[in-house]
Amino acid sequence: MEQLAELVLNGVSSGAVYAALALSLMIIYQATRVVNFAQPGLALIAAYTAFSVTRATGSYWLGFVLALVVGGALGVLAERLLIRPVQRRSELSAIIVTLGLLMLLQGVAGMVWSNEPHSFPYPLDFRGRFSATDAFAVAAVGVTALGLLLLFRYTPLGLRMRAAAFRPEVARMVGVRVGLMLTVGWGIASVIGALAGMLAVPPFIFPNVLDGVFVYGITAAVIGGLDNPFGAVLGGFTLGIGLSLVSGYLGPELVTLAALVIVVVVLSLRPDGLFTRPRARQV
Amino acid sequence: MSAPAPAPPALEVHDLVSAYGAVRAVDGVSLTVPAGSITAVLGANGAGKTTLLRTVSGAKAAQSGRVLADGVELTRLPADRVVRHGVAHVPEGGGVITQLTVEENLRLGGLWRADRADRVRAREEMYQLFPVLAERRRQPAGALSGGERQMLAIGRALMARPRVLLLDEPSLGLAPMVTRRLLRLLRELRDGTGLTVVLVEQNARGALSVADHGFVLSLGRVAASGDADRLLADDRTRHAYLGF
Amino acid sequence: MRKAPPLVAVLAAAALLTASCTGAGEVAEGDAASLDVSTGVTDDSVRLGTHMPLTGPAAPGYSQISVGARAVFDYVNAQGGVHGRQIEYLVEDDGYDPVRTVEVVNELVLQDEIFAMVGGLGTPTHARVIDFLNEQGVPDLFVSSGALMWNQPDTHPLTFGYQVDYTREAKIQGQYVAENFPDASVGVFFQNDDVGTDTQAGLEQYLGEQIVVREPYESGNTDIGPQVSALEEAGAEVVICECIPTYMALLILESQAIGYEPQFVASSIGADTVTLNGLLQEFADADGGTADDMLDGLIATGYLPQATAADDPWLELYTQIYEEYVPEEQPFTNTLLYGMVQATQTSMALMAAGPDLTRQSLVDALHSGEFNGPGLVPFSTAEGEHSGFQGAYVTQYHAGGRSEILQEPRVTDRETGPIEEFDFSRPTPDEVVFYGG
Amino acid sequence: MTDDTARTGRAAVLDRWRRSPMLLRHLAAALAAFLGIVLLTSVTDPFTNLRIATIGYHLVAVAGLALLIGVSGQISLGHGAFMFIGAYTMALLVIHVPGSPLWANLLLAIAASCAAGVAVGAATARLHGPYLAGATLILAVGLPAVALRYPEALGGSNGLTFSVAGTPPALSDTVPDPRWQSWVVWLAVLLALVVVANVSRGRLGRRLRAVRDDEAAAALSGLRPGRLRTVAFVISAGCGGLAGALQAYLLGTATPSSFGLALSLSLLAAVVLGGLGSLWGALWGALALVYVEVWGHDAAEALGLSDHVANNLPIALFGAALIAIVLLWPSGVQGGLARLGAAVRTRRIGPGGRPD
Repeated sequence: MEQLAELVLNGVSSGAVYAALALSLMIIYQATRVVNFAQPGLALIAAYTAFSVTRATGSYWLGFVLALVVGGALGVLAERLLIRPVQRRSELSAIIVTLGLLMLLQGVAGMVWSNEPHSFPYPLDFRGRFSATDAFAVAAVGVTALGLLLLFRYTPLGLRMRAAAFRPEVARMVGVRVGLMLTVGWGIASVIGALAGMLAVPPFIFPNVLDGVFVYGITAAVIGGLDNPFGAVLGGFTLGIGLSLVSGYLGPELVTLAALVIVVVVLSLRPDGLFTRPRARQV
Repeated sequence: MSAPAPAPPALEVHDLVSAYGAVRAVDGVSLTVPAGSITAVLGANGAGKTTLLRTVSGAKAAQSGRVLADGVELTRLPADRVVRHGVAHVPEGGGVITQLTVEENLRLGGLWRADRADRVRAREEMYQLFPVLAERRRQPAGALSGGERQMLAIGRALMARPRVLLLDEPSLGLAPMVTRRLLRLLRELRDGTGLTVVLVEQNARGALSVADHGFVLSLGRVAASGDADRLLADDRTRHAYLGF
Repeated sequence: MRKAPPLVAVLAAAALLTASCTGAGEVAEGDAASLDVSTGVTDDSVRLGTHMPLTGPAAPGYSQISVGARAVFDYVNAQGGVHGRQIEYLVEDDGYDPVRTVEVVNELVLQDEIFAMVGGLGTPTHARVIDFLNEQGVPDLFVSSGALMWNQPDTHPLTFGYQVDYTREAKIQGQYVAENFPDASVGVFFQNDDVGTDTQAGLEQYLGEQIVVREPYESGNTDIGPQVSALEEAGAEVVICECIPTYMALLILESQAIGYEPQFVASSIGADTVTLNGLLQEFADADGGTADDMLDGLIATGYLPQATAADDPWLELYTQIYEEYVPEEQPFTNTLLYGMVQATQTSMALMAAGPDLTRQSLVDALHSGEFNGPGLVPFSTAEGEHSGFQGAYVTQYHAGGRSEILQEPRVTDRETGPIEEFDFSRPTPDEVVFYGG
Repeated sequence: MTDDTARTGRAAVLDRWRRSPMLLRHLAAALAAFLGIVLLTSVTDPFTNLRIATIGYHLVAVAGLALLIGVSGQISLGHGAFMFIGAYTMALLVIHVPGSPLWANLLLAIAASCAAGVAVGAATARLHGPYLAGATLILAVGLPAVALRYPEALGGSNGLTFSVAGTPPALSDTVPDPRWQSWVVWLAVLLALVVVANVSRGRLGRRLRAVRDDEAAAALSGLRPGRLRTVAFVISAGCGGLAGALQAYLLGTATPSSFGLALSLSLLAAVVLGGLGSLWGALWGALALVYVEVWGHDAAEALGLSDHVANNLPIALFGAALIAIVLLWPSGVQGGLARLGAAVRTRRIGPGGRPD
């Protein structure tokens, strides 16, 4: 019984990270219909920025804030310079561009910071069954999801962003600056991605550190459904807890296989994810 | 200030050309729409009516030619700028965003305007104008019927308090009775607020019954134009282009 | 004449089809390649090659080895090289992916025409190329892995092991724990590949009943929370970590996180305290101590001197070389030192092979010569015994960088043979010839 | 012989060529290509032979994926998984049934991956967009873990080691192993490409394109989109399996870590880099997979860069190349070359040439 509780708690803290990444993927998908493979690359550069800043100044939180800023700025640049030119082309073009960006960023990170792992601090104390750091992660993700919900549901900006995502041409006709909205979407998503990176990286940072987390982030987004923030968050926690239980009871070698099984089962029952509302039939 | 120049027309189009690849869907169209009028743009399927509206509103880029509203050059502006100059476009089918609620759709129409209080006022006016929308304000727009969607689309466009309203086939797919109500409403709006309406229609008889003027397009060019009554009375034009 | 080329293709295709009717797995014994060649050797140079993960998920840590080796070769070259030959050292990145290992080793052997392979890294990776290297007659020196398969002189006469193999080292660990913690419950945390299986074969011999829990980890999955919980739950008072430094550090951190404080025992591959210190530098132990305090009391086995050891004549030399030839950002770690020692012993072998360098003369030199020196245990390259280092010592780390020898080096075999003390006089750098003419 | 008769002669040959049955045409082209490979490998050194063979098995994997994406419009991020299946099938057969001939092993590897393709294709036929991408992505990551689950049979994370028969004894004096292996690889690859080309140009290809372009219309005209998609998936899975089996044959290795996410994603990248819609595109993609890395390495060496920079230059270059190609040459290298070719031709014909 105690083991069960421990595994669940362990799953909750890794689930928070998956949820954050899933959120960021969801926003970009909602805004531009692109699955952003560059997300781990953007988050990686953000985290390395935090690493350098923290080493130089000794302040974790200064690094943290700058990581979010750099992450967001990179997202904005990526949208403007790379995604916009291919936006009107096939889904594949955008995937490939983001993939290329991922490779480029990982390569650049290796060039600048080397492939050796460096020590990377936790935001708060990491000790305890459910440590301050774990609580921070869960709270940060919860606040983010709630904030997104409020943003999308109740603010003019959110309304514009949704309109731009659903029907860009119509949105333009009612005065929405669609391009700006897409850029804002990428910016917000990349800030959240950077947050996910800051939560996922510790204790060590190296260029491939986010690869696995990213795969689970996509998995979480897919099983949760790319429709609303709660789907992504619930998908993240479901996956985190599920995989922790598999690792604890069945063995760590089965974790990736279990993720595959979960995806297959979920998608064969609900092809649009667990928490997507059944689609309104469009006439 | 010297003697006041005559007020410029609400909308002027000069030699407009708009193409899809090599196909010139609009091929040198010129027209003038007086302020406060209802103007019908008629023609068969594929005559270039929709492209004309889309090019005027900036949804599509023009190859050449000019578009002016109240004397202000709109030619190179994208759609989101054009609407800020008082030209609102209701696309074919209305373009309601089905995933948003009725109220969200409506609010969207006025969001670009800075005057918050007037945005709220405009919304209340729309609910008065279309009481059925008020009843269903919390429902997703996807749940509305065809006629209700048209009302929502028009209401959303009016939220911008435009001077010119471009309407693309509002009667498409609607029951005749609903269409008649819609057209009557346009007339009332024009009479009440001085709104200028450009109405693209395949239903020429219905459109001409409310319009002041009409233009007939054929293969991207203006084939005939004139007062609505005259066009209605002109058998040749009716038979050649309007099919009734 | 015009018809001829298509005919060739048809014939080739036909030959392929007929040939492909024989079993794909029925491998004919090829003739051994001649060793009386000096491929890759000129009057003033000798070309060596290696494959290591320099990028990708497995690169962390290992990429330091070639840096250390290169520094020693640079030093040797600066002293005039070996028999007047400058050592050229080609390092190919294989990303720890066997597919790429095969490709880069082919490139080294067939295109770059290296004289010998030195220190190819990894079990799954190097296992794919030992057949090829032996067929091609390329001496395959000092494989950077503790797997047992490098020591097979009958089937792979040109492959020479280097590290003390995982089973030997684990036997020495097992015996030490059994003797010094006779009543403790023991947990094993191991990498789920040959490191895990080979070490457990050794631990079993001494700790059979004492081991209460075995927890594997998959390299690449850094979430080891469930395993550490299981170790604690099983009440393991001694945890033997058969893992690489990253996972040693993760184990220490994760244990700290849940307030679990067993006695850790690390094997040589994971006990690089400088690297561990670097990995843990941002973290403090429960009492607010530094990373160094977290490592305090760590017991480890080893066969090379520790990078932090004092009063070691070889380390004095290596420190000099480090300061002169290693780029600034690289810390002086055990891993770096590992590459240095490997390169030193390679240079010793090249010196022993004499001025008329052929592959045969190198193999003969390896079989007849002694290559003791930097290592603290005897090193075997004798005919019929290509195992490399023969045993290990046990040490304990104390915060502040001091390592204390708990048990002098002992040797054993990889089967069930006894663990024995031995008589060994370790030569100093002055007594060893690894450059000159 | 005057210019004119030469031209009519060539036209006649071309005409006859176009009218001959498609399969025959493709077989003849494959034979010509095989001849080219035999010649090429005969004049190059063993290491280049090996590289040529490496390009071969990458080519068939890329071509299979290109068929799936270009013709049926589905995106798979998990094609490495099928290579995994092919490689392990080959490995297990070589180890446990050493008497089984190579062609039988290859066929069995294809069969095994096709079977997996049926399962995956049927499961994913209903998925679209990101859901298909996510599901195939996790397939690429998850499936190789099977090897970890059954370490006795599949070798765990260290994978399987084995040796494969080289040049037959009769030829072993004249043909070095790598050359022989590259012939075997390319023969199998070219035969598979004939199948792919026939499918893509033939009736099945037309139907697949119809479903890709307008699913509803295709369904109305009596096609069954779900089933057609699955068929496309199976064919491309078979290509992946063959590629994996050939890799195992060539390199004597099957290890889970070789079939990770990076492999699947680079296959996809190669498809786009080369250009969809033609086998030439697949060839450019396969070449890029092998050579961008090599060039990056050489460039780093030539520039004398520091270790960190040099080690990471190839991957950064590949990423940058990918972005540049998609932005500048949307239809890939093949599309870009075709455009260049057309430009050159019109210039040669001059302004008097026939207008479009």
